[in-house]
Amino acid sequence: MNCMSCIEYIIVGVMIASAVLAVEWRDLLAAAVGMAAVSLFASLLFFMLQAPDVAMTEAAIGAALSGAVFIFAIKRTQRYETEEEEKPGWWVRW
Amino acid sequence: MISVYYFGAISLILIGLYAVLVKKNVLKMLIGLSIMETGVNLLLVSIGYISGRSAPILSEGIGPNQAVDPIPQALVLTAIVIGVATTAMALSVAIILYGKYGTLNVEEIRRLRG
Amino acid sequence: MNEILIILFTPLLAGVLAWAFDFRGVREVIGLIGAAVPLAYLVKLYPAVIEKPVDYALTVGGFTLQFQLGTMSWYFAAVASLVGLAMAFGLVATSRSGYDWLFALMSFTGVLGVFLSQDFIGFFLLWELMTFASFMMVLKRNRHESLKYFVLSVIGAYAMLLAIGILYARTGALDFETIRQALIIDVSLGTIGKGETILLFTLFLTAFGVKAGAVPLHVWAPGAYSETDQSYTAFFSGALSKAGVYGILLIYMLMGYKLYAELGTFHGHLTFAYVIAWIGAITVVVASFLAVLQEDIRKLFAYSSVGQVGYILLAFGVGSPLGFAGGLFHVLSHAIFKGLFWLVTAAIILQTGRTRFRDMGGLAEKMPFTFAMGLIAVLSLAGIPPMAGFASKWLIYEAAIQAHMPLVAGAIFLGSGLAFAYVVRFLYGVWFGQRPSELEDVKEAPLPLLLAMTILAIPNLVFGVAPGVVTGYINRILMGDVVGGDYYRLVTQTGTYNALLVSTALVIGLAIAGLVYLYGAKARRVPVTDTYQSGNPVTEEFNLSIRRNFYRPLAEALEFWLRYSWDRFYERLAKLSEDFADALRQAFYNGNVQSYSWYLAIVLLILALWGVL
Amino acid sequence: MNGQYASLLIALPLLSAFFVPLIKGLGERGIKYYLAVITALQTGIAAWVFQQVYSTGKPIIVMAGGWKPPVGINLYIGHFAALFVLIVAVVSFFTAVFSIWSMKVQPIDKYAMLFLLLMLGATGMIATGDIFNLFVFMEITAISAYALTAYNKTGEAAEASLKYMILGGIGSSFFLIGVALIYGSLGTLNMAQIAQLAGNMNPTVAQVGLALIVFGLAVEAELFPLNAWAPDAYQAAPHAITVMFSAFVVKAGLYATARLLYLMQAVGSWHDVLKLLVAMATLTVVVAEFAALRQKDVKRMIAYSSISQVGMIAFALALGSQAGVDAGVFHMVNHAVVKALLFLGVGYVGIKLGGTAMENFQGLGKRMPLTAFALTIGSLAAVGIPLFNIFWSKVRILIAGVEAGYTWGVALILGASVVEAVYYLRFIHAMWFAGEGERMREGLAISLILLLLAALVIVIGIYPDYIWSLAQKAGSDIFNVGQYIKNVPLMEVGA
Amino acid sequence: MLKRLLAITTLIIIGYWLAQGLAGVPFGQDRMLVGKYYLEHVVEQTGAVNAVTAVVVNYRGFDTLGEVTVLFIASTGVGALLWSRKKRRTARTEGSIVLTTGTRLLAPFVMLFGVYIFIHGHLTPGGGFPGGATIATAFLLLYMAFVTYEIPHRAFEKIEGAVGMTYVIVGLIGLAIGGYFLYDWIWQTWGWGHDNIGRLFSGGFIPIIYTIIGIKVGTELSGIIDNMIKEEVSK
Repeated sequence: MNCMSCIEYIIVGVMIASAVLAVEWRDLLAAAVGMAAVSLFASLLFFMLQAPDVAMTEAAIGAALSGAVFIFAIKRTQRYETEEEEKPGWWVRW
Repeated sequence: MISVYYFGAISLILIGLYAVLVKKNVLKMLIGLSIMETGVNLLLVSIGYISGRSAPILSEGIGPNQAVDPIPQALVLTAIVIGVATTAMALSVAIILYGKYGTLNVEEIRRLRG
Repeated sequence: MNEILIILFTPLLAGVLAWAFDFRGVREVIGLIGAAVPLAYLVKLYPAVIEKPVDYALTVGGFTLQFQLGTMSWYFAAVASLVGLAMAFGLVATSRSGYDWLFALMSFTGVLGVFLSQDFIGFFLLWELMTFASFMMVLKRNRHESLKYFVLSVIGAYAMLLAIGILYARTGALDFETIRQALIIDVSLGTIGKGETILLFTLFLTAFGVKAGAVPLHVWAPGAYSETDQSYTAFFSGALSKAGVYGILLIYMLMGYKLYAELGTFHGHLTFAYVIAWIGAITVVVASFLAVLQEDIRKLFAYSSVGQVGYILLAFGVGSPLGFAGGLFHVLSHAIFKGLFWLVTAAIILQTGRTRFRDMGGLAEKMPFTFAMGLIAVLSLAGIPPMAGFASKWLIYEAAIQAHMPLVAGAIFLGSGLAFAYVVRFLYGVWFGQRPSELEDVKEAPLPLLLAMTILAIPNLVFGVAPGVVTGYINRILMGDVVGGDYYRLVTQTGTYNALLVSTALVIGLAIAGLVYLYGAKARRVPVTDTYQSGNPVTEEFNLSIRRNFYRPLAEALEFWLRYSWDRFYERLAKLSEDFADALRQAFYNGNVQSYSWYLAIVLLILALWGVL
Repeated sequence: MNGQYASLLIALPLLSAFFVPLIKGLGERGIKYYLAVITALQTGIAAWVFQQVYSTGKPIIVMAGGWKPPVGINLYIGHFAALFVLIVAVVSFFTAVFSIWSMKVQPIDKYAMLFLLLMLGATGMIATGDIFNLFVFMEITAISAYALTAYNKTGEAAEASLKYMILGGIGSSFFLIGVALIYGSLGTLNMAQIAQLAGNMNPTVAQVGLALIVFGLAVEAELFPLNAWAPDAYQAAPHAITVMFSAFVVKAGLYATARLLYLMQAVGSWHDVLKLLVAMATLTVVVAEFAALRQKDVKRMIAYSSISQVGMIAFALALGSQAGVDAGVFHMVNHAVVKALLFLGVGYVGIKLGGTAMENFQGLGKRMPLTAFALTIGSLAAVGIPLFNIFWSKVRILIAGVEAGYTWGVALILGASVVEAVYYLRFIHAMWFAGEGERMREGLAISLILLLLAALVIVIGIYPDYIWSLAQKAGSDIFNVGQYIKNVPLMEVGA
Repeated sequence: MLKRLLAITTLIIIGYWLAQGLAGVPFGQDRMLVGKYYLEHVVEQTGAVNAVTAVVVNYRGFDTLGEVTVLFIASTGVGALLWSRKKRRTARTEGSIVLTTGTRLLAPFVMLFGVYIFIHGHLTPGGGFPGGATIATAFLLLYMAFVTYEIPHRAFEKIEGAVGMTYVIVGLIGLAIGGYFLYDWIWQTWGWGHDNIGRLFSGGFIPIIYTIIGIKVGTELSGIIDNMIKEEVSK
């Protein structure tokens, strides 16, 4: 295992971690940032996969703009995910 | 053993789908969709990758046999733009929804049913 | 232009025109012409048909629709056209809208088409058209009854379609002749197994049973027959229900040998025919009992009609040539006497606006011609010589006895007795007795209606006195000397019926009675009140006059059986499925997008499991 | 004219959609009329293409950029595409005329753009011969459909749009994964070449790829249980848009499903996929019919009915026999006509009487007899009464179904059709024999459209031969993959 | 909790299935078919050095047209959904002095950089989409820094439309000149720039298209931002 693949593993690991965090954080603002981070790490991976065009596009559109749009939307709606009460019930609702 | 890129891509897809399946907040579901799209893009690019080759820019003495497949990259460019378009649309719908329903909890957004 | 095409589509065209030019006078003229043309052409084609069948083929939508006017189709078509013409005259008097004309004539086309079709696509198409048109006639009056009728009919039609599809898949053909031959060959090949044969038989039986009103698929009939224009009911009950009967014949023609080969015999009878016979017998008994208990004349005749069609099924179920002869004869006689009955009912309802026995009485003086017609119908239905009804019933009875089916014959007997019971009530309750004061101003029915009745009454008398005319033709259909004798005499292996002799005797008897009536003791006029209660005072709880709960004791005796009603069973089934539908959609389309995404995930999971495993 | 001019089918809507912002000054009416004019032009082009294809009997292959197929993207306007592009254009024209009168919600200019792009998307989906291009056009269709669903900006509209978006988003993501897998194993995106090479694919990849593609498209094609978005979207979208959804947006999805399915015939697990699709289609019919049974909202009821009909089309297309595909295409045409008629009529009543609840339809025969008449014709046709167009295609489908050995499926579909008859006939009863009302004025243009469509229903019902011959040609266009591969002028690429 | 467990199990099975499928497409191997053709012929056929750009704009130009359309739909759709007669910005806190000054200084350069990216799309990585996005980022920066800043959205809308039309018209010119829609008439018919491959003035219509795309993407994305950021003002 050379150092290049070390970096790959690390980036993929961090990307997955930020994805999990983006999904699990209750603060939507943080989640949006987490999502942008996923995009950012993905764009790094794109770069490593010899796709510089895609990397640039992902960084500019996927990370920056899509994150910004999310943040505006959060600003216009609500910032925190409401507490999920686990009410027992019909199977489709849970 | 599958490659780490494939692993990462599939993980992103699944995590995104997980958010859609479990999280009740609309924005969270949209974040999930967005992550899913990123995963798909990653998958596409990894499929086009060829070990030991460089980017498909044929200047500087890189010949046709030394470059990776350009098509998946072109496709991913399109897919990214489509992804952001969908996200923007979805978010504006979410804004309207919040205005009309006062909530973003999908369990309460169900006037249309049956 | 081909004659068959004219016969088929003139009524439809006339109907559309009558509907488009919906002005008083215009629509009636167009409609009458449309209804008269088929009969005229059928009469014109009679010599040709006797020689050899007249064919016509039409290509629509990639299907070839074949029509053929053979001896049997001619017979059925002629019966339908006769009743159809009468219906048209009736409609002139009873209907006020182009809507009725459109759909009445559309169903006329449908019925003719069913009789003339020689392939299943045309058959199904026109079958559906007929069902739909008759449904629309009912829908206008009563949504519930019409839907009941339609749902059952559509279930039948779709059962037929399924059967057609299976036959097509197995034989690769849609026309009757090829299918018939393919099925005969298939007996030795055996590509269609026993299970599939039974399935086909059941499907066809369901399809035709619904139209014929066989128990337990009869529940639509009372409602549908009563909740429409009564002139139309003459056709509905007289001709349209014959389509089901025709279908049963079709089963014999197409699948008879195959069914025999697969199912074998039972006590010396064809097993499948035995089933049909018993369905017929049960229909006769159940419907006749129910008819007796009705308080509404429309309902009474509706059940009676179901019962009479049961006779035909029973006759066909006997499976012998004589049985077919009887059944075919009864097709004619039922069409003419029941058509006549419904026209009489139409006249009564048109003039009085009443439908229940309790509101009627003493109409014979006010509507003498209608009464005379009603009398003919009653005599014919009750099977009293010398009417057409007697001849056909006699043949059926002979057939059942000859085939050693005593129980079935018993059903015929029982049915006849019950028929007598209810027509007597009709005869007395409506025409004689005390007239309610509201009915003092009732007038004779309008001329078109009287004409319509006459059209149907004459055959009743003619074919009653000369039944040999009909049996002669039936012999031609069955290609053998099934019923012997001449015009006035019917001869079978076990008996002879001389209609002329009987009629002469009857005429003489009537003459004597008339003389006695005229010159005998002077009749005393007494007020007719309910004085026959054996001295007991009449109370409202147990008022058993002829117009009110006359057969209530019978109902009480049958209480146990009356608790089970197919009608209620179906209603409950319908309710249940509607509730199920509601529950289903509330559970599935529950409005939560997360559940919806779960559905997607589940499909993916299924795909994944399918891929992984 | 050169066949390449068929690319105007794509270019014209695009150009005119981009032109809308520049003519915003014309005002609302101006833009609406502009919309009608453009759709009329599109109809003209489509008619020309149709005439070309059917008179020569050869498909038009539009090669974008002048590159031969596997290198460049080609449009394949064969018999099916020519027929359906025409239908798309005609229905769009009708809807545009209907919109002139019916659309009141601001901003109209944006509506016009989205409208044109929805039309474009469906046209492209039907015409394209490249699998990724199909994805792009699918997204164009889908995203403009999302926007148009929410266009009324009510809570319900936004809710429906959200549902559509989430499900559509999942579907399209998985579709793209499928495309990625197929590309990964074959190295090409051209449909004809995929069909050519499909047999050489690694069976696992082929199976997963095919399954994912069918899954993604089935969401668009409204197959059970992936169709949960559909009734909501149909109900909440502006009336004009619902017409388009039912008449051709779904059809485009169905067509894409069928096309890709038959192209991948050589794949090992193909028959299993077919079986799965047949099961899904049958369930679609049954569940949708049951769901429609007790609806109080007519638009939703017809939406469910539309879904069930779509299920029937999918059933026919998934039979895997020539007869089935022909019947399915025939049904597509008929269904487009009938559902356009029904949704236009219902939308008209909905605007005129302020809602599409069943109560509004009581006594419609007395208030708006022409509309009620047209709706009645449509309903009767939908039930499958003879002498109306759907009868023929339904019979064809069912016979093809039994022939292919799916007797159980046919039985279930027939059972569901009984339910369909019940609710449509209740609807007819409500219109004609219940309720009272004053006679209202009915708009000339819309009455004309409705009567035209109703006449079409009856004409096809009485004389189905012409459309049936078209459907047969179009059906063999889908079914006969060998011919398809031969028609596309593939060039040799690579080793 | 049950739901989560179920979800995770389901997803793991789906993931395993996908991985199984992907195992048939091993990572890092050369499976190119059409791609190889592109790499071999891209320079002579399109004049672009960057093969991705050539594929995006020229070989698969139809996709790109569709892609532009998708973005256009998104911008239109967002505009339609968040439409109201009166809209205004509602932010109150002005950006800090560092931000405002920095923005003042940077915004023109960011835009310029965006322009650079899309003009050199056929030579270097990048192109219309990232370039346009970069321009939009500049506007985003302006929005962030100044409370009252608004893009001239009417003009932007018109530019969007006009530029989009230009794209289609370029394609139609190709149809008129070369007989094919989106035909690269500059390179193939006129033969301009054959001698300076690898430099700016080459690549046929790719720079033109990428300029169009860049402007379009920039205006559209800024339009989306504008629509998202401004809120309806009551009365």
